[in-house]
Amino acid sequence: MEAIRNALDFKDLPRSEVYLSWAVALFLIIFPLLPFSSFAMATMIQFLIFAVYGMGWNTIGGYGGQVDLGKAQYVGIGAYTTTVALIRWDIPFWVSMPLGMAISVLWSFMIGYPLFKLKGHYFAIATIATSLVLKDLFEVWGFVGAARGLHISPVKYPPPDFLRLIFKEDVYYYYLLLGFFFLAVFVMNWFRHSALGYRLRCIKDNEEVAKALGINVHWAKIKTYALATAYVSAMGSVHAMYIKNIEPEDTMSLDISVLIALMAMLGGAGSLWGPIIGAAVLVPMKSYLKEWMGAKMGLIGIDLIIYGFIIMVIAAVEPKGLWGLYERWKGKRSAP
Amino acid sequence: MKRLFLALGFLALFLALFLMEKGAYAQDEITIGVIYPLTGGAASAGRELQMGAELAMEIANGKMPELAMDMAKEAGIKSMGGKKIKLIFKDHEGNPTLGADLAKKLILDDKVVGILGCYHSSVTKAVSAVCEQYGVPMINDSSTSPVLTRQGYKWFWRTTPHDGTFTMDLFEFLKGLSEGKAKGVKPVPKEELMNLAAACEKTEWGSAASQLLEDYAKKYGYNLKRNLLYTAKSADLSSEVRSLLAVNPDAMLFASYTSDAILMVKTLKAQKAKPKLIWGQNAGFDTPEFRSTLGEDIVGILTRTVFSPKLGEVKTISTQINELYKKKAGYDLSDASSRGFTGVQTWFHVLEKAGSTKPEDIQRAANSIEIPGEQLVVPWKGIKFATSGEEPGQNIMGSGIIGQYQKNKEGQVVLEIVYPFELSTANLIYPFPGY
Amino acid sequence: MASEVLLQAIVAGLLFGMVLSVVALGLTIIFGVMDIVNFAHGEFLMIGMYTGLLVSQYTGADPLFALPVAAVIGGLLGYLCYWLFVRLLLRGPMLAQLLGTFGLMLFLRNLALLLFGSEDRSIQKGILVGKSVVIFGSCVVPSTKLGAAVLAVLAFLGTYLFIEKTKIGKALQATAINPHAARFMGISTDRMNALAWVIGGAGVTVAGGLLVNFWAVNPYVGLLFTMLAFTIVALGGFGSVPGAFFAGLIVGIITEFPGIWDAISLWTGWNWMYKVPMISFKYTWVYLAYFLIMLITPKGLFGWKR
Amino acid sequence: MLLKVDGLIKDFGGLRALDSVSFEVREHELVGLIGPNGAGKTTLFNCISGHVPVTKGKILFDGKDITELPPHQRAKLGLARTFQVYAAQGDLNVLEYTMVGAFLRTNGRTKARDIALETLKELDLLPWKERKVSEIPVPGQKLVTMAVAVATNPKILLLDEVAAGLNPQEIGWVKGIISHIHKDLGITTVLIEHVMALVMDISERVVVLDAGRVIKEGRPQEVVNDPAVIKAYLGESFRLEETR
Repeated sequence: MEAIRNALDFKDLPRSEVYLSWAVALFLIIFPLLPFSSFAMATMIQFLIFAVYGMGWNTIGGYGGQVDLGKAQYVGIGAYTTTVALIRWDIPFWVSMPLGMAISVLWSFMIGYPLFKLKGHYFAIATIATSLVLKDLFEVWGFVGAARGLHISPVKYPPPDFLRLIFKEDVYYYYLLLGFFFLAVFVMNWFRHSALGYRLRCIKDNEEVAKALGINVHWAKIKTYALATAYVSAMGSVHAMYIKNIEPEDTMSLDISVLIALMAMLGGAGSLWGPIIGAAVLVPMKSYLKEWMGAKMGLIGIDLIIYGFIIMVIAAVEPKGLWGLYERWKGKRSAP
Repeated sequence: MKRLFLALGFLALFLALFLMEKGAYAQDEITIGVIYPLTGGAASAGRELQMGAELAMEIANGKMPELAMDMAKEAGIKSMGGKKIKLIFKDHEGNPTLGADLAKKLILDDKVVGILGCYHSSVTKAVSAVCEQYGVPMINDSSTSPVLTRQGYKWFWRTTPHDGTFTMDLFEFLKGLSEGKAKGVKPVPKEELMNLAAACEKTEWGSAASQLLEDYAKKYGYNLKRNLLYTAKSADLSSEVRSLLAVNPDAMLFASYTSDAILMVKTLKAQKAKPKLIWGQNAGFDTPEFRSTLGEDIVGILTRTVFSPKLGEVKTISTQINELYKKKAGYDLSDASSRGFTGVQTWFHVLEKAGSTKPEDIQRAANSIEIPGEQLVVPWKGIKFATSGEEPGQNIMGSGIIGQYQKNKEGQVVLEIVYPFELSTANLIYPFPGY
Repeated sequence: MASEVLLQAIVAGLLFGMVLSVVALGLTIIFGVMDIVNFAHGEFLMIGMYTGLLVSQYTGADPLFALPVAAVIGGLLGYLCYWLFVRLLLRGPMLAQLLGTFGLMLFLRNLALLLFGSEDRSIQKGILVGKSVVIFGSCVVPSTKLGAAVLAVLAFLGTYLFIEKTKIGKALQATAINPHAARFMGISTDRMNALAWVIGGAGVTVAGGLLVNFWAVNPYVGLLFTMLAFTIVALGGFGSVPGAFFAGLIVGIITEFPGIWDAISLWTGWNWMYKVPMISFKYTWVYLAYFLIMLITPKGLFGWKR
Repeated sequence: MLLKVDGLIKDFGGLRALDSVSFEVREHELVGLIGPNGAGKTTLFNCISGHVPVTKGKILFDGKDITELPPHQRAKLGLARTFQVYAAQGDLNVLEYTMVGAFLRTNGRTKARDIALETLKELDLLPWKERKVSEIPVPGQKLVTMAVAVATNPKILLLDEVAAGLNPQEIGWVKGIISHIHKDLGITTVLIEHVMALVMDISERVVVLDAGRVIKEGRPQEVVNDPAVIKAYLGESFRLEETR
C-alpha cells in the first residue's frame, strides 16, 4: 500500500513542476489526434522508448552514480526473448515480456555481482565489455538467428494482434508506449521514495558513510541494477515488436548503450525529469537534424556533430545537465 | 501564471515543429521511393545503383526512338496520359531498421506509389515487411538472398536471379572445368579443385550465401573445408585470410561488400595466397571501385555477375545503354548499375500495364507482365514473375554469368565472360596466376 | 602445417601488439597524470590514420613519412583538447568527465564522417605496400606490418626515454605520483596535464599513422581501439609505461587466438574444432580479458596507481 | 560490557598502526579517545566500524564477536559512527539524509520521515531540514552526519572530531548536543576529539592512544596529569595548558 502511495505522491515537487508535467502529459495524450506526419509519430515513439530506457538507466547511473554503459545487452535480451518466444513457440507478448525481464534480471545478478566490485571508470568500461561479449555471442548463436537476426513476418502474424502486439498503425504502439511511459514515471517516483532510492543516493555521495549507516552497498547496487535492467528489458521487448526486425549489430550495439546513458546524463542524471528532458531534447533534435541537414543538404553526420558538441558544452558548463541548468536558473530567480 | 504561459509557448513550438514536416508532391508525377545504401560500406555500389536507376528514369520520361525499348518510345507512361516517373532516393546506410523507417516515411508521408531497393538483403527484408503491411508494391532489383522471395509476400517482386542460381552456376562451372568445357583450358581433374574455403560477410546476404555454398558443395561432391562468416566493414581481415589458408584450399570463395572485397584481395596479396581459383559472389567483387583501386591485382579473379560490357558483343541494346551510361558516369555500366536500370525499367512496364496508381492494379500488372529479353541490358531471357510455387514474385527468366578479370590488348583490366561456356568471350585463365 | 600456422599467428600477434602498445601509451600517460579516462582516444587514432592516408595521397610520399605530420597534428590536437575542454571537465565529477569525452568522441567521429565520408579507405601506394617478407622459412609477414612494428618500438622507446631521462619527463612523473607535492616543488599541474595530453595525442596519432599502412580506415574505426587500449592499460597497470608495452604484446596475441585455435585443430585433427566459429570471437577474448583482469588483479601487471 | 576491543593489531604494509590495543566501553558511558596526531585514533574507529579489516585481535560488541562482520551488519547491530573527513557532494537535503539513517530501522517512508524529523528536533537541527547537505559548510555537515547516525537508533555512537573547526560558541552548542544524545537519549558515546575543552568537560572516562598503543585510561583529571600522557603530547603540551 505504502509503495503505491509513494508512487503517486508528487507532493515533494514544486507546484510549477507538477503543473508543467500535467501539461506535458496532456500533450502526449492528445498528440495522435493532431495532424501529424508519420515521421513525427516515429520520432515521438523513439522519444517514449528512449525516455523509458533513460529512466531505467537513471536509477543506477543517476541516483546511484554508477555509470553503466552496457544497457544495450538488456535491450537485446528483452528484444530477443519476446521475438524468439514468438517465432519458435508462438508465446504472446504479454507472457514473453515478463519472461524477458526475468531472464534479464537473472543475467544482471550474474554479472552484477562481479561488476560492482569495480568502481568509477573501471566499472564503466567493464559494462561495455560485458555488453560486447554478449553481442558477439548472439552473433554466432544460430538459435537466435545469429548475425542475420530475427524477423517478424507480417504474413505470419497479421495485424492488429493485441496479444502478440503486432500492429500496422504506429498509433497503437504510441498509446501502448505512453502507458509504459506513465507506468515508468510512477515506478520511478516509487523508487525515489523507497528506502533503496534514499540509500542509493547516499551511496553515490559516499560509500564509506553509506556502509556505516548499515547499507549493504554492494547488494543495494545489484538490486538497483536489476531494477534498471527490468526497465530496459521491458522496453527492449516493445522495441522489438515495433521494429519487427532485430539483429545483434543493431539492437545490442554500443551506440544504443551510449545513447541511453547520454540522454539521461544530458537531461540531468539523478533527477526524476532528467531522462525525460534528455530524450525530449535529443531524440527530436537527432532525427530532425538528420532529416533536414543530413538527408536534405547532404551533410552526413552533421546531426551527431552538433549533438556531440552540445554534450561537450553541457559537460563542461553544467555537469548536472539540462536539469541542473534549470535548477540553477530557478535558484538565481528565487535567491534575491 | 507566467510559468503556464511558458509551458504553453513550449508546447506550441513543439507542435509547430511536428506539423512542418509533411511532404507533398505534384500529382502529375508518379513517385517511386528508392532506398539504396548511399553511404556506408557499400556506398560505391549504392551510387552505381542510383545512377543506373536515374538513367532508366531519364529514358522512360524522355523519348529516344533509337533505343529498341518500350520505355524509350514515348515520354512518360502512355496508359496514364504521359505521366512522368519521379524517383525519391533515400539512404539506408546498410541499416535495416533505418531502411524500414525510411520506407514507412516514404509510404505515409511522401505517399509513394511503390518502392524500389535496397541492395543489402537484410535491409530489403525489413523494407519488404513494411511494404507488405501497408500493401504497397515493392520491386527488388539487387538483393540476392533466396529467403526474400520465400516469405509468402504478395507485394514483393524480385527481378534479379538469387544466389541459389548463382551458386549453382559456380558449381556447374567447376563441373564444366573438370569436363574440359572451359574455353582454352584442358580438363582439370576434379581432385585438383576438391578443397574449397569460403568467407562470407555475416548479415542476411552473406549468411544465406554461405549456407548455399555448403549445400551445393555437398550436392556436387566438393569438400568445403572452411566456411567462415566475418564482420562486414572490418578494418583488418588478415586473421580471416590466414584461417582460410590454413586449410590449404584449392579454390577460395567470397561473399563481400565493396570495402571488404578490396581489403580481402589486398590481404590475399600480402599473404602471398596462391589458390587455383578465386571466386566472388558479385557485390564487392564487381564494382568500379574494386577495379580502379586494385588495378592489375585482380587479374584472374572470377565473379558472378549479371552484366559485363563484353555483353555488347552479343546484345546491341547493352552497348547502346552502356554508351549513354558512360556519358553520364564516365565509366562502363556495371553489375549494380545495370540492375538499378532494370529495376526502374520493370517499374515502367508494371505501371504502363497497370494504367493506374492503385496498389491492386499494380499488383495485378506485376503478376502478369512479361518483358522480352531483347529489351534488357542484362543477359536474361526476360522478366516474368512467378505467381505460384515456392517463390512467388521471383523473376523466373533470370540467369547469371561468371566473369573473369583479364587484361586486354590495350593493357586495361576488363571483365571477360567465361560462363556460360557458350557465351565465353575469352580464354579462361587457369590456374590463378598468384602474386 | 600446424606449427606454421601457429608461428604465423604468434608473429602476427606480436607485430600487431607492438603497434597496439603505442596506441595504449597515450592513454596510460594521460590516465596516470590526471586520472581521467578519454573515451575519444580511438578517435585520435582515427585522425592519425586519416592524416597518414591523406598526406601520402596528396604528396605521393610513402605513408611512413607522414608520421611526423601525424605527431604534430596529434600533439596540437591534444593540447587544444586539454586547454579548451578537458581543463573544464576536471572541475566536475566523474560523470561529467565521461559525458564530456563521450561528446568529444561523437564530435570527432562524425566530423570525420562529414569530411571523409563513410567508406573504408586504405593506402594504395608506398614503398612497403603489397610486399611481403618470409621469415623463419615459411612465415609470410607483410612488409607494412613489419615496418610499422619496428617504428612502433622506436616510438615507444623514444617516449619511454623522454619520460625517464629528461627533466621535464621526471616532472611529469612527479605530477602523476603526487600532484600536490609536485605543485609545491614548483611544477605547474596545468602545464604537466597539457604535456600529458600532447604526448598522449601525438603517441596515438603516430600509432594511427603506422596502422593505416595495413588497416583500412573509416570514421568508426576508433571504438575498437579505445576498447583495446583500455584492456592494455588495465592489464599493464594504469599509468605504467613499460606495462603498456608488454600488455600490448599480450593483447596482440590474444587477438590472434583464432589462429592459435586453427593450429591446435590442425595438430589434433579434431573435426569439431574446425566448426567452432572462433574468428567471430576475435575481439571477444580481449573484452573478456579486461573483465577478468580487473577482477583478479585490479592493479594490472605493472601497476602502481589505482 | 557494550564494546570490548581485545588485543587489536592493525598493520598497513610494514607499518603497525595499532599495536595490541585493548579497551572497554560500558553501557551508557561517554568515553573520550584522545592522543596526538597519528596516534591511530581514526584507524581504531575504522577497525571497530569495520571499514578496515583487522590484522589480529578481537572486537566484541554487545557480547558478540563482530571482528569479521562487514560494516553494514555492525551498523544493524547498533554501531553508528561519523567521519572525520567528509564532504558531501550529492543533492540530498538534511531531512532526506537523516531519513537514510532512519531507513535502517524501518522500510516505510512515512515512518522514516517521522523518525528523521524527531531526530532533527532532538538535535536542534530542524531549521536546516530543507537545506542541501552539500551547501552546508563542512563543520556544519559533521553535525548533520551526527544526526544521521543518531537516526539509525544505535546502541553506541562513535564520533570522530565533530567539533573541529568550530568557534568556542559553537563548541558550547555541540557540547550540549552531545550530552543530550548521551544523557537524554541514552546512547553510549565514544568521542575522538582534539578540542580538550570539550572532551575533558563531558567525558566520564578518557582513553589515551599514542603510536598505536593505549598509554593511559582513567578519569579526565587523572589522565591530564599523567606524565606519560604529557610526554606523548609534548609537542602539543601548550595546547593542553591552553585549553585547560
